[in-house]
Amino acid sequence: MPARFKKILVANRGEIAIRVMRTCRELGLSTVAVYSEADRSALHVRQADQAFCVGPAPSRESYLNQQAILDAAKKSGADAIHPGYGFLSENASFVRACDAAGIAFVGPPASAMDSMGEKTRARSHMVKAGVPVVPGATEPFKTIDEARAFAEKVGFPVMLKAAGGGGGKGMRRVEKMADFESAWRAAKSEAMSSFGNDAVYLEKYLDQPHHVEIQVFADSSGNCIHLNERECSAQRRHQKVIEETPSPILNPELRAKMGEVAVRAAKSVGYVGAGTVEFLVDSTRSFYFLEMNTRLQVEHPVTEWVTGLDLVRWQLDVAQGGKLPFLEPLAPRGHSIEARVYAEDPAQNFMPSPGRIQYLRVPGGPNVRDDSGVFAGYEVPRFYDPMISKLSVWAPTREQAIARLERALSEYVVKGITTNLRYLTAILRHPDFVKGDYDTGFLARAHEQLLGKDDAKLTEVAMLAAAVWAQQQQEKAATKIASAASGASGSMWRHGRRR
Amino acid sequence: MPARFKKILVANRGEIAIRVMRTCRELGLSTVAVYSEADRSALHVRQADQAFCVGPAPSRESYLNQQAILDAAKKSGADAIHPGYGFLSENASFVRACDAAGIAFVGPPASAMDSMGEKTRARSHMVKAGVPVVPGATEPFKTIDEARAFAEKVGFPVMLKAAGGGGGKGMRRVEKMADFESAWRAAKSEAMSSFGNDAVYLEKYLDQPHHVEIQVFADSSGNCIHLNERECSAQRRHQKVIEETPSPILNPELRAKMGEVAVRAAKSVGYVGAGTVEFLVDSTRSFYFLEMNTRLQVEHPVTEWVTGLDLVRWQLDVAQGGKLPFLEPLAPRGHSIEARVYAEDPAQNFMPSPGRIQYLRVPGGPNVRDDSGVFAGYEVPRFYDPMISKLSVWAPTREQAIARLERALSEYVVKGITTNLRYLTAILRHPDFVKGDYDTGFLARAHEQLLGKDDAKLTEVAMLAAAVWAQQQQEKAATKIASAASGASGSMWRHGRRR
Amino acid sequence: MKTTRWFASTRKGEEPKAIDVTPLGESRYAVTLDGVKHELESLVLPHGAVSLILDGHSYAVEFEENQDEVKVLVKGQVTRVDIADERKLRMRAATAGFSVEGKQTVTAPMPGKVVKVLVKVGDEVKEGQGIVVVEAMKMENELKAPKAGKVTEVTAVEGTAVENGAKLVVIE
Amino acid sequence: MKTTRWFASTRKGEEPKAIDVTPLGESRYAVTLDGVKHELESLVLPHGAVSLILDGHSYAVEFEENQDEVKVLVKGQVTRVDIADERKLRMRAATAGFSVEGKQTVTAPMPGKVVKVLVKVGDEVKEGQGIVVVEAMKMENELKAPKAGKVTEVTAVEGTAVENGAKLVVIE
Repeated sequence: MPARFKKILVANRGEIAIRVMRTCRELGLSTVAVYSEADRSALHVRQADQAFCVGPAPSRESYLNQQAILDAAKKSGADAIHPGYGFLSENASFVRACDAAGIAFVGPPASAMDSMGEKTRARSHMVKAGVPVVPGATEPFKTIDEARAFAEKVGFPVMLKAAGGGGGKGMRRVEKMADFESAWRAAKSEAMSSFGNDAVYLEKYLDQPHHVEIQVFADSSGNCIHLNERECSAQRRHQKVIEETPSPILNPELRAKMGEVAVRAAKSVGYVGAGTVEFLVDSTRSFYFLEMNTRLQVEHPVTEWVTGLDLVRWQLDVAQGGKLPFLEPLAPRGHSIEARVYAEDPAQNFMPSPGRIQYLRVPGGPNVRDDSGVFAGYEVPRFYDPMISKLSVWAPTREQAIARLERALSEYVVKGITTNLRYLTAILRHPDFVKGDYDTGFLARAHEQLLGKDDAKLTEVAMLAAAVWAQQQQEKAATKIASAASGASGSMWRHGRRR
Repeated sequence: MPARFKKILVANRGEIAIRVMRTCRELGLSTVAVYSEADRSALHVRQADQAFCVGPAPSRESYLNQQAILDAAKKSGADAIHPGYGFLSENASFVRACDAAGIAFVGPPASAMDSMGEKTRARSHMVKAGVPVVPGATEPFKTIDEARAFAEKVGFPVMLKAAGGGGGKGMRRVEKMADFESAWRAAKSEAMSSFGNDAVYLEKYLDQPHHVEIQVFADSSGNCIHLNERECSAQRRHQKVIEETPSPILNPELRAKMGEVAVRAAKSVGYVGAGTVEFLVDSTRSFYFLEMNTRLQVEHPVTEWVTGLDLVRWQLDVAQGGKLPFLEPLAPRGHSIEARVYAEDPAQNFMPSPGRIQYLRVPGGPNVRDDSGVFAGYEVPRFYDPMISKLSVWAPTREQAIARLERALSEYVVKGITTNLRYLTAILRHPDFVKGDYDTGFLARAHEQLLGKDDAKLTEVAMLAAAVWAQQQQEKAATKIASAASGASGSMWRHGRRR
Repeated sequence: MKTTRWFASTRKGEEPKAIDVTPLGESRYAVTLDGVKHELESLVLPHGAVSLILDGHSYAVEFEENQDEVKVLVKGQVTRVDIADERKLRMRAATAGFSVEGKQTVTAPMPGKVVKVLVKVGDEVKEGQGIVVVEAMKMENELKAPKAGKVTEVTAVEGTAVENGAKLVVIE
Repeated sequence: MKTTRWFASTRKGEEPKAIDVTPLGESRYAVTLDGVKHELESLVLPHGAVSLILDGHSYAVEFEENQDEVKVLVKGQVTRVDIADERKLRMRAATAGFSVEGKQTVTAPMPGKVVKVLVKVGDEVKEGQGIVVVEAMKMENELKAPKAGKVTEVTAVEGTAVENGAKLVVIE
């Protein structure tokens, strides 16, 4: 494919659409946005050079609407489609549709996606390639009874998982048979709404493992390298909250070993492009293949920080037939941590809090990166993922990176909606996190501590502030009445007094 | 000084006060802000843990008021004062006052400042140390006649310069004797208001040299290293607008040579802390000592980008007696460029445009850094420097860094005041800048080109947008009248109709 | 200057504390709480935030008003302060005990879709028991019973969209 | 739907161009300029910016209104558009030529301090000649004569503060 891309359609929304468009702009490529009716006012629509509506708010009818997206690509004359993450990014049928339409898909070939995208098929492939996997089912269940029988066999706790995609969606841990039905139903319904595919399988639930993943990159000439790991054990409801690299539990030997296995996994399916091989690491530092995400990962910025690379630029290069510029692993430089800022209320069981952002101030200064898809005045819609920003930092050491991220979080101001900003700060200050010794059970175990106790001094400040604030409201009202009585400030206030 | 600092007073305002406080917060140090009456609502007041008013708006009465600042330091119990740049940062008498009060000054000792701070004395010192200097006066002039006679002798054009400080303030190029008096008056008055010292001297004006400066760092144990150069030739009215590192005109040999001379210059005056040795480089790549700035430089972020260091952290370490962590020069990694965002109108001869920022959206994404002291809703006061932000980027190559900075500038939205954002973009796109071949005369020569011509397509878009906008205003008014007539939306609109 | 007494409490049922506020001009006030007098300067910024300087200490404060309650955000901590003057306090005392007893209505805390209704009229529920599952932003959220009691009314219908504040279930 | 004709010009004295605007509902309009018809969707965002989609092309637009003129910011370009409907255009034609002739007043373009007054009453000045130096934000700014003529009035006083728009010098 020696012809160079000129125009890229980004088949996504929110921060990842903005992220991809940023690199496109730096490369001098035109961008095309697609948007649902609920996203007409979204930032990615304005950021793009062209924009097409692809359907109503529900993602099934818009961001998962393959035909509408291909139509927009044809209408705009786009050379390629970048799928971001989620939505159609791991949908092999969409890759085939792009191929058929003569539009490049920025991602792996459909065959590699087939092998890895369906999680159960991936497991069989890995077993064949000699990659260690977590004990579990090799294919989705046709009926709940089949699933129940299997769960009985491997023994509780088990993990129900969507076969069609990752990112914590359609995943449910089940402790006992009594909970099986509701978890099954929830997993299937989330799987359907997230991936358009409600196939669900299950695995033995490893007790409090670490979640460590390896970033891999392959070109179409058969070269494949890894770009180190990301530690993603700070999860709640299987949703990553904080990610970092290097992982505090890896040493160079384990990194090299896991990297080698990840590259072998990718090569075994003829992988091309950016991909992530996720592993569970247990307390003996044995590691098991969990799944491969065949697209750009949410947490890719931490890898960019310590390697100095632009992974989206690499994706576009490789999609145009370019070769990887080097093939030796790159030692990580310094340390990077990312925190996901969500529109949600940690104190209310992380209830999402859509609504209008009344005021926004984003942190800045040395080595702070904000990847966001929102703006002051934006109404966070209730139809999509509640993540509003990824805040990441770099520093020479892990200790300094934690301090820097804490500092950056303290500068973040989001008014109008509830966010998890304070909860994120609490994680960074928790002794287990500071020590670097936390597994996937950490956030659940530490939940009450992370919600935190009020500081008595700040409570006093708040009371004094509120009293003076009430006083000022009263003074303002009095001034209005006084000036209305004297007629000084026009007829509006006279009117106001009577209300 | 083995006792560790616990509390730092930042004797400055705006972005540099924020910059210093960020590092303090990361180090767990408390911060104390000082502010003038015009700055009560400024961001640095809120960012600090404590805040004290030090006088009325004019800097002479507040930010240059040594006694008020020392009083605030004593009252708050600060261990040290960080002066930022400008204001008292190069004032040896203030350093002595701090010493007398037992408060550490984060900067060089008064003796080194004496040697370098007074620009004419610095020149004599450098000549002794074997450092090449630009031909000119060795001390300030007592009278204008003396200055006139000297100008006559070295020959026009000459450069009038404030002896008491740098940063382009109190500097005037004079072409011919007829212009001498007004330039003299302007230089002296700016020098007084900027540095509290109206002493002025003059140098031969080199024709269109490059302005290249070397960052140096020295500890109190006599160690001194350089941290590479910054290219600062993109200047207007001797005010830097865009800075980058590495300089496109340096090779490793010249870098090493200039670095060695800069270190020699610093050592010759017993320098301690962060400093910058400014050189003019002519077309034969000969270089001349211009002056030494004995403080943190505005454009230090580009050095931080390519070295991975936090220079403010280093300043604080060294001020507590810490030794430099390494002594070998550090090869620059990748490329960094900074653009200064000003509240000014390039089309109106760069007239400052103070006023309220109605809306603000700051760029984000990979390797973009915004150092700003403003926020949405802030009123940029008319008393101080009109710089509202420094936007800097990093990329592996110069070409990519330019593309990234252009991309970031395109995301910057500042409503309510006029800024130079478009002018900055025009500089980045100018062929001479792209080639990396620009001297200190570049911006003046290219001025008309940089103001740019309107794009016919965008003008058409603007006309169509304006027509529809007018239509929408009309529709809105009609709706109001209609609903007022029906009484639907309350009495306010009935009132409105009559106005 | 005239001193006004305000009453502030941060927890339901807590005895309110008296705060005396005396204006000193230009956004400055003398405030007394628990017998300690402070000087407080409270500058309201254009976007509604407040820059507070309390005895030389600086705080960036954000307010959100919600009926009688003010949400105060300081250094990441959200404190809900119930603030009242004397007149209001007396009025409240007169109407106290009005809504503590009686039925509890479970409402939709956010717009979304009812995925599952887990109770029917007549069921006895325990405090904290799951009642309704609402899907919003691709996550399912289980609403729990605010108190033990009997379900007297079920308005939620599976598969339907609900707006913020919509009544779902009543428990008595 | 009803079509309205608007007149837009971007330069003083330029013949205004006609733009026909027909509402299509939901912020969408058919617009015709120079005989070419476009489809334009103009969504006004809460902070006053507009997201424009013109024949599928997306533009982030900011507006600032200034008397008769609208400042339109698109992709970094500021275009001052004078926009009028037919009634307004006719009114303007009637009053045209009103302020083109006659005296020119040099006013302070921003608040600051008068540092130097370079002319006195009776001086003949050339267009572009320096008249008054105003200091603001630590920079000195020289105001120049907008046209050649005679100085008839000098209100500026050295060393005094001036507000935005203050009269400094009159030239006839």
